[in-house]
Amino acid sequence: PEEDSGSGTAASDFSACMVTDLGGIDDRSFNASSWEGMQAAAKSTGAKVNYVVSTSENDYVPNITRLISQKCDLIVSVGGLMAEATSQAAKSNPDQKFAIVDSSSVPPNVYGMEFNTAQSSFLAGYLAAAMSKTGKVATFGGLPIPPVTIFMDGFYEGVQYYNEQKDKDVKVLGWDPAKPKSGSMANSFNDQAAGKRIAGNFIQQGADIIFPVAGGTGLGAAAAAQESGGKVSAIWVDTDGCVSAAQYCDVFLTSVMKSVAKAVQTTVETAAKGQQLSGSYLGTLENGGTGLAPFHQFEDKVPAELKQELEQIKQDIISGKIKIKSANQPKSS
Amino acid sequence: MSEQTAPSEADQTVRQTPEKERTPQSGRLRRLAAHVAAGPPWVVTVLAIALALLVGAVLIIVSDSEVTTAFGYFFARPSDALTASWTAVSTAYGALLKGAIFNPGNAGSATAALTPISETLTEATPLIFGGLAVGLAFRAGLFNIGGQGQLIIGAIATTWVGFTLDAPAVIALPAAVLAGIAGGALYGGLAGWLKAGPGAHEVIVTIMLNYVAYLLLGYLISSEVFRDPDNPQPVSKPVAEAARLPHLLGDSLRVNAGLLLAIAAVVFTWWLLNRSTLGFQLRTVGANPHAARTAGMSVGYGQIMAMVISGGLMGLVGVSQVLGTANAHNALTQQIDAGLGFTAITVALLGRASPLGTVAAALLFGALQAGGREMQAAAGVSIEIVTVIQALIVLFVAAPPLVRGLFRLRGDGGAGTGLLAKGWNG
Amino acid sequence: MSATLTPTSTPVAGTGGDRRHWYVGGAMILAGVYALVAFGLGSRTDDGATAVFNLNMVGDEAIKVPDLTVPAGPAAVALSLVCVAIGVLRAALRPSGVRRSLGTAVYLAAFVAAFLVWAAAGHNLNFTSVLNAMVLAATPLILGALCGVLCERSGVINVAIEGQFLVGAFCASLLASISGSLWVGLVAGCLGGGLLGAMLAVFANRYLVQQVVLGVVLNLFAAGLTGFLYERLMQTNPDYNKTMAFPAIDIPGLSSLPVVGPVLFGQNVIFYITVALIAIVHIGLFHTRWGLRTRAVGEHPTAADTVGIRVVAMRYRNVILGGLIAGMGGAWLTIGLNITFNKNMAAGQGFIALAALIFGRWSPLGAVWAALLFGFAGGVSVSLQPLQTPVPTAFLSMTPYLATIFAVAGLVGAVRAPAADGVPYTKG
Amino acid sequence: MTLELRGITKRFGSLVANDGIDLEVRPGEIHCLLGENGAGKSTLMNVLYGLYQPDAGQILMDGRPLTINGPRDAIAAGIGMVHQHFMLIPVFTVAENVMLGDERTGPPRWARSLGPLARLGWSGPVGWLDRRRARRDVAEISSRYGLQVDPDALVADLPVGVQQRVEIIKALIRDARVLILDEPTAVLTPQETEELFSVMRSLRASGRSIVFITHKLKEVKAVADRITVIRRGAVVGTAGPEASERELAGLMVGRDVRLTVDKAPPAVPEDAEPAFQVRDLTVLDESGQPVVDGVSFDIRAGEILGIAGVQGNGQTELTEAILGLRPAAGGSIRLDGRELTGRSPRQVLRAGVGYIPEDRGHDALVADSSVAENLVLDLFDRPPFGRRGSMDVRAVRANAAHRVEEFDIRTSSIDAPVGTLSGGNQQKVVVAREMSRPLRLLVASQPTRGVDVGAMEFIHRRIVAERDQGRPVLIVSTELDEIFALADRIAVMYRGKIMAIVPPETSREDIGCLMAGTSPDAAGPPEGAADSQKDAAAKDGDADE
Ligand SMILES: Nc1ncnc2c1ncn2[C@@H]1O[C@H](COP(=O)(O)OP(=O)(O)OP(=O)(O)O)[C@@H](O)[C@H]1O
Ligand SMILES: Nc1ncnc2c1ncn2[C@@H]1O[C@H](COP(=O)(O)OP(=O)(O)OP(=O)(O)O)[C@@H](O)[C@H]1O
Ligand SMILES: [Mg+2]
Ligand SMILES: [Mg+2]
Repeated sequence: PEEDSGSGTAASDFSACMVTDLGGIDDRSFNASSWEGMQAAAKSTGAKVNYVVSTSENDYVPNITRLISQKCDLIVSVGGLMAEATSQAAKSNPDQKFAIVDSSSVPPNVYGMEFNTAQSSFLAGYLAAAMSKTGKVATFGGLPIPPVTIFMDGFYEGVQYYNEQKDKDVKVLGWDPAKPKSGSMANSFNDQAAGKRIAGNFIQQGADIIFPVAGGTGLGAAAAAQESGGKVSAIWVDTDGCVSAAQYCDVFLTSVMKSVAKAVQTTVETAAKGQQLSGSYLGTLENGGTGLAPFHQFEDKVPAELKQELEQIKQDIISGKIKIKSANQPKSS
Repeated sequence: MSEQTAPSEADQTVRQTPEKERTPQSGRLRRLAAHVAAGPPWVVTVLAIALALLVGAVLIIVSDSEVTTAFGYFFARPSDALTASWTAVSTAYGALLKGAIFNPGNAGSATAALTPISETLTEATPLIFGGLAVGLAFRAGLFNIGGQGQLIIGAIATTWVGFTLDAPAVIALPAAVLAGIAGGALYGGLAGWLKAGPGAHEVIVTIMLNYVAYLLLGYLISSEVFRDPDNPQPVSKPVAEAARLPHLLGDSLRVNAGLLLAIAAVVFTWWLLNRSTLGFQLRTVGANPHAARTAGMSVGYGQIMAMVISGGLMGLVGVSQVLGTANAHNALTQQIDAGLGFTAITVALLGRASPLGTVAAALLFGALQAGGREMQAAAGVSIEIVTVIQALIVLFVAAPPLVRGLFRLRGDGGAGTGLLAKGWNG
Repeated sequence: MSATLTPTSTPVAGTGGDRRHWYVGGAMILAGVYALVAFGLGSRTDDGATAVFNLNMVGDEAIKVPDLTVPAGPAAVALSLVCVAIGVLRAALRPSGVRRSLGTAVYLAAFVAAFLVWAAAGHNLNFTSVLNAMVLAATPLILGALCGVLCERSGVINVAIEGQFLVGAFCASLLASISGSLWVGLVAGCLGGGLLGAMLAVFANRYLVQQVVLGVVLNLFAAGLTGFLYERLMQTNPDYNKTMAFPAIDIPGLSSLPVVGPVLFGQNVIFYITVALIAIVHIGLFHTRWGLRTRAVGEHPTAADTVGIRVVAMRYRNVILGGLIAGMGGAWLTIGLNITFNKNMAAGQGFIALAALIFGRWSPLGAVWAALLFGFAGGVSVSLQPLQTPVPTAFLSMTPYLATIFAVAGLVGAVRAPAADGVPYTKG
Repeated sequence: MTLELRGITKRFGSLVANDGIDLEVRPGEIHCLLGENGAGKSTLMNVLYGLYQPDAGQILMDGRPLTINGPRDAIAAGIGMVHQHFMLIPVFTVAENVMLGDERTGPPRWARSLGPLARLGWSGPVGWLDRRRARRDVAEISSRYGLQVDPDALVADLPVGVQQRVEIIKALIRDARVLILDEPTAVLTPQETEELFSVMRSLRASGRSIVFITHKLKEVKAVADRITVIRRGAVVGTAGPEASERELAGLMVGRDVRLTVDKAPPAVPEDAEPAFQVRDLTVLDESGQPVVDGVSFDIRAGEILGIAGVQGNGQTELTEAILGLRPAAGGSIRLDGRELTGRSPRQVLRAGVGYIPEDRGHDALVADSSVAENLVLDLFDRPPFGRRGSMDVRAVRANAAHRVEEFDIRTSSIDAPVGTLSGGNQQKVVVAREMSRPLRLLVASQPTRGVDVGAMEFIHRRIVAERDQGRPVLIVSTELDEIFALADRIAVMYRGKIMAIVPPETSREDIGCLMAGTSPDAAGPPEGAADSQKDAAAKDGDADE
């Protein structure tokens, strides 16, 4: 809906419009983050922003078309599933500016935003392995697709790195990059009950840290962790869980952030200022496009030593000393 | 054969009905008014739509924050509340009309002016196939709630042929379409066979088959055979350019050759039901299976054929989803069904399971869908309201006495949807 | 001219009662042989792998039962042979009645056990946790099926359980969040389901709308309405949609029993109400005046009318009562599971509840068993995911649906609904 | 207790089923309501019992007006009714059926022994069923009036005669002072009918009144104290039991009836080869019990075999087996030397069998389809109606116009749904369809059920015409009059067997005995009874003299 941005710095007649993916505007994941970024940009530039929801894939094309006819200056589509619809629209409307979250750019008038979250997930894996008391950590996905499994790959590699460094044998339940077919998947991004079932099962298998990569489905995992009464914790994904799902903050060890909001905000701001958007954006540990969130309630429980190790690993990844193998990483452009 | 022996006494038993009193015919208008007041089906349908839109308006009002604020001081300044309500509703429904039929603001170019109509027709296309499918099964006494599954299997088949077959359009397109029909028909036929043979109720079986198809689809789109290696998303390889349904009115309007297929399907279904021996058999099996059997028809065969054809028509929904302009990929995705298998049921109900009624119902629902998007984009009213309105229309149409009662029409208490789907034992 | 009790059902197509034993027995043998080859003699079990079944829930430190460790290969072979043997007996002896049901039950148990042994070979599987997942998944199905029992036993087909779940879940979450009281939420959830039940009752009994169709339309209506209100109310204000849940209550003594303790005696209050409702509906239906009348109205409403029973009133009452129960099933989905409301969150469970009702032949206890079976299949498919079985997740998730198809198509035999189910009652 | 109906009028749409009917039932009398099928008898009683609300009129009890809004009011006023179509729930036991609506409730036995638990509210709307007391009450009534039943039997398992007893017990247990029996004898053998009459007499002796509905004159004369005759919804006369059958019949049908059809003796040589042969035919029901049990008979071309018997003795199953609608468990069916056993209904019809099923609404017609379509229901895919998958609508309509004319079907249009036609005209549609193609055999079950006299004569004449053209005809009817009017030979069925095949001159009483399963000693079995029926069938050709 139309969001008037009364308190903008400069009343601008720039308008940015967003098309959500099927998760809807409050998926506590990339749709929500993108919208957050849109709103932030509205505040800072006075641009008008609004969004339309897609309730089925049939909505992608007409939603984009409708926004074009509404004369939006920038159309932001959220999610790689919309890549095709966006690039087709871009091709037939070469003067219209587009941006897309979670996809690289194909036509020149589309600005792609991608995130190498394997890097931050690697940190999360290392952290989880170090924090686990039972020697078992777990992860599951929403669907077996690269934007999801990239997190799981990074997480897995981080745990393996910890095992190598410390000569330990922490196990990862739910994901093995070598056997992607039998990874744990909820087959949904908004089925909390499924998330709870899967997490409950991991807990019963002995895992005490769970990393759900499944949008809203993950809330069920957080609920399961909360019910364990402090024995199990979770690592949230995409956003800082203590902000987007504050009711579960006490179980979030940290979050693997994918700074969609930031990227979208910058994109809209750049466009609103009339500057050229070209190529695409790749969020990394280096540029802050992805990273670990603060530990919040675990601040005191994470040993200082471990924090240092994490900082070191981060530098090593940035410098290329640690190579992440995941095949799902965006091909850097 | 034998001598004509009508007994003369029998003539006396024919009761003489008194001549109908002739009402003075004072103008067409009065006759029309009398006709409307009698509440024939079309009037009931129109009123049902009005009533559903009314309920929708109430929902828009009560859930609009500005309006509810204005109602907060209703007694101080009632005009505010009323104005706010009026604004909320008129903006929303105005946008609905603009999105579905014509937007005066966009009348500049022919393309822009035609866009709403093109959108409506594009949305209506799969609904026509689906409505025909469900309606045909209804006529044979079967409730095909398995459209979701059939259209998914149809879509899988059409996609597979679409990306494997490397041929010119004259071959590729028909082959892909036929594959979709065959996929849906087989899957529908499976439910029909389970009904005709072991006697498993089609409602339960088709619901279960929906889940199976959905899970199978999820498996396939991430399998080696289907998965598009160039796409990070769980999307199949796109079908070849040659196998896609061409646009009818230029590339910027979405209406495509699927509409022509839909018209062909309507003609075919009408012929099948009204002019073919198979259709006669299906209708008889649906209306009275005992009489059908006594007359030498095979009830099981009729049920299987009905589900095969119904499934084939549902397969065409999958075809139009993949080969048409609904999805930019022209490929399989997890949500390829877009809920059309269920919407089709409401279309068939509103269309009273007749081919022409189905077309009208599909156009109406297509318009609501297309307009609903505009309503969402321009007036910020959630598109979910369209589902509510669709459900209410069907509910009211199915209960003519309710509508007649509310509008004080005389009516004859005539049948609602008049559909033949039976209970569990039927 | 003549008065005869018309046979209540004349099957249109003859059912080959004789050949059925052959088909079923043959299918059982085939599946047994398959189990033997795939589970017993396959590569997963051949090198002396053992399957470990944990019987303690993590977190329940009080109870300790030793893990069950079985040699996977021999166990799977033995269990598969049991399956084959039962199949042979079924085809050869053509058992009927209790013996046939018993045979089928043992067969299923052995087959599933063989599968589990195979799947767990070289790994460990927490069996108690599978049972717990089964109970959690089965609870809403049981409530939905009990709703179905009430409606359909009195002659109104209820396909709208799915919609009742949605409305119940929505109302429960909304009212619990606003009032801060879970009990208010629970009551609201029930009332929400009851409201949809009332709509079903009015349109079915007063406007004589074909009931299967009506249910489908009501489901759409409920999905649209809750989706719309969710977007307009809850999305803009998360305070209307908080995570809240009834705490688990351990029944003293019983909850520390091994295996069944935590599963049956350590759940929250909605679960205990569900258990009570199973008993109440079963006893009510078969041992009380209300039950006798309910069944009469569903079997032969005219006969019930002639002895002074108010058929339509009875139907209204039972359909609304059923709605209240289904609404509670909806409440379970939010405030029973500690989950916030989400669009379409019932995710087809209402239809599964309907399947459980039919699978259970319209009897409350039968429906409970069927619901547990579905719950078990769901629990197992989740638990097997981390065991790295070669079966893709999608196919594991299909099992409950395929099982239902097999059940309605053959194993259970011809199931018959109450004779007047779905037939509106009108008098001259 | 005197019950009076004054000016009762009941309409169904435009049809006036009851037209200002007055009726008085005095205490302790058996009042007979006599009328043809469709005269409005059941409607009137349903009004009295509260199932229908009258459009006009009044019900008085002992002179005071009585409002009856539903059966519960009628029951409270002491009215009981045994419906024409039994109102029993097949899956309930006898005791459950009897107590339904008037349930016995109380604490269960285990609670009774627990002291304080026994005082809980065990009765009330959700009261605990006291099955023992229900059983005891049933046993008590059944022994008091000699109505033998087992309270624990499932109703579905009981023969109709016993079901009727359950219905009577249901009324008596509610202490009905006025008992309505709607055509109770239609399903009974002559012997069972006699037993029912003695029960009725003993009820009368206990001061109850009985309204007895029938259209069988002999029964009226046997039990009635007073008689009211209804025709076309109106009372056309009252009489005492002394009125002659002829007078009553005249009142009932409004003119002299002559239920004989003019027909010549069969024009077939008596030693002619049988055109249609049934040998040792056995048909099983759903539970595997034989319902047709080793039946054999022959029909020669140009001959009508009538099958008499009380409803439910396997006649339906016999005809359905001939048509291939039910599998035969044994035996053979041959038409003109060709085997029909094991053929599908379609093949049987194609072999030239015409079939008029007993329940036209259920088995023969599609109510919502047009008259024209119903007239081609079994020929729709044959030229000229159907060719290569498509139908010629013009041919279908032309056929309909021709048949409507030929068979005098009264319909507003050939496009009218057949369900809007009157019963008699619906039956004519079935007859027209089945006789419109060349036949080799005609099987007609209850060909004139629920049909008025004019249509009945017409249909009978058409059936005889088929015979006269040299076709074998099989008629099944539960109306002895119809059998006597049509049959050249009569086979009597009882419990799935053919008791005997007798000539049409056999007396009513003898056939009544056979229908009840006893062989009439006096008449001397012309062809033996059940044990020798195979021989009988084999040589019945010469038995006709
Ligand atoms: N519920 C109804 N709706 C419409 N017409 C009805 C209904 N019940 C009876 N009729 C019609 O009313 C007339 C009288 O029917 P009724 O059943 O009272 O006859 P009857 O005298 O009992 O005949 P029978 O001897 O066949 O039982 C018939 O024409 C019948 O078709
Ligand atoms: N549902 C209906 N719609 C329209 N007309 C009807 C309907 N039912 C009956 N009729 C008409 O009402 C008239 C009386 O019907 P009814 O069934 O009472 O005939 P009937 O006197 O019993 O004759 P029959 O002895 O042939 O059964 C017929 O002309 C019939 O066509
Ligand atoms: Mg009658
Ligand atoms: Mg009649």
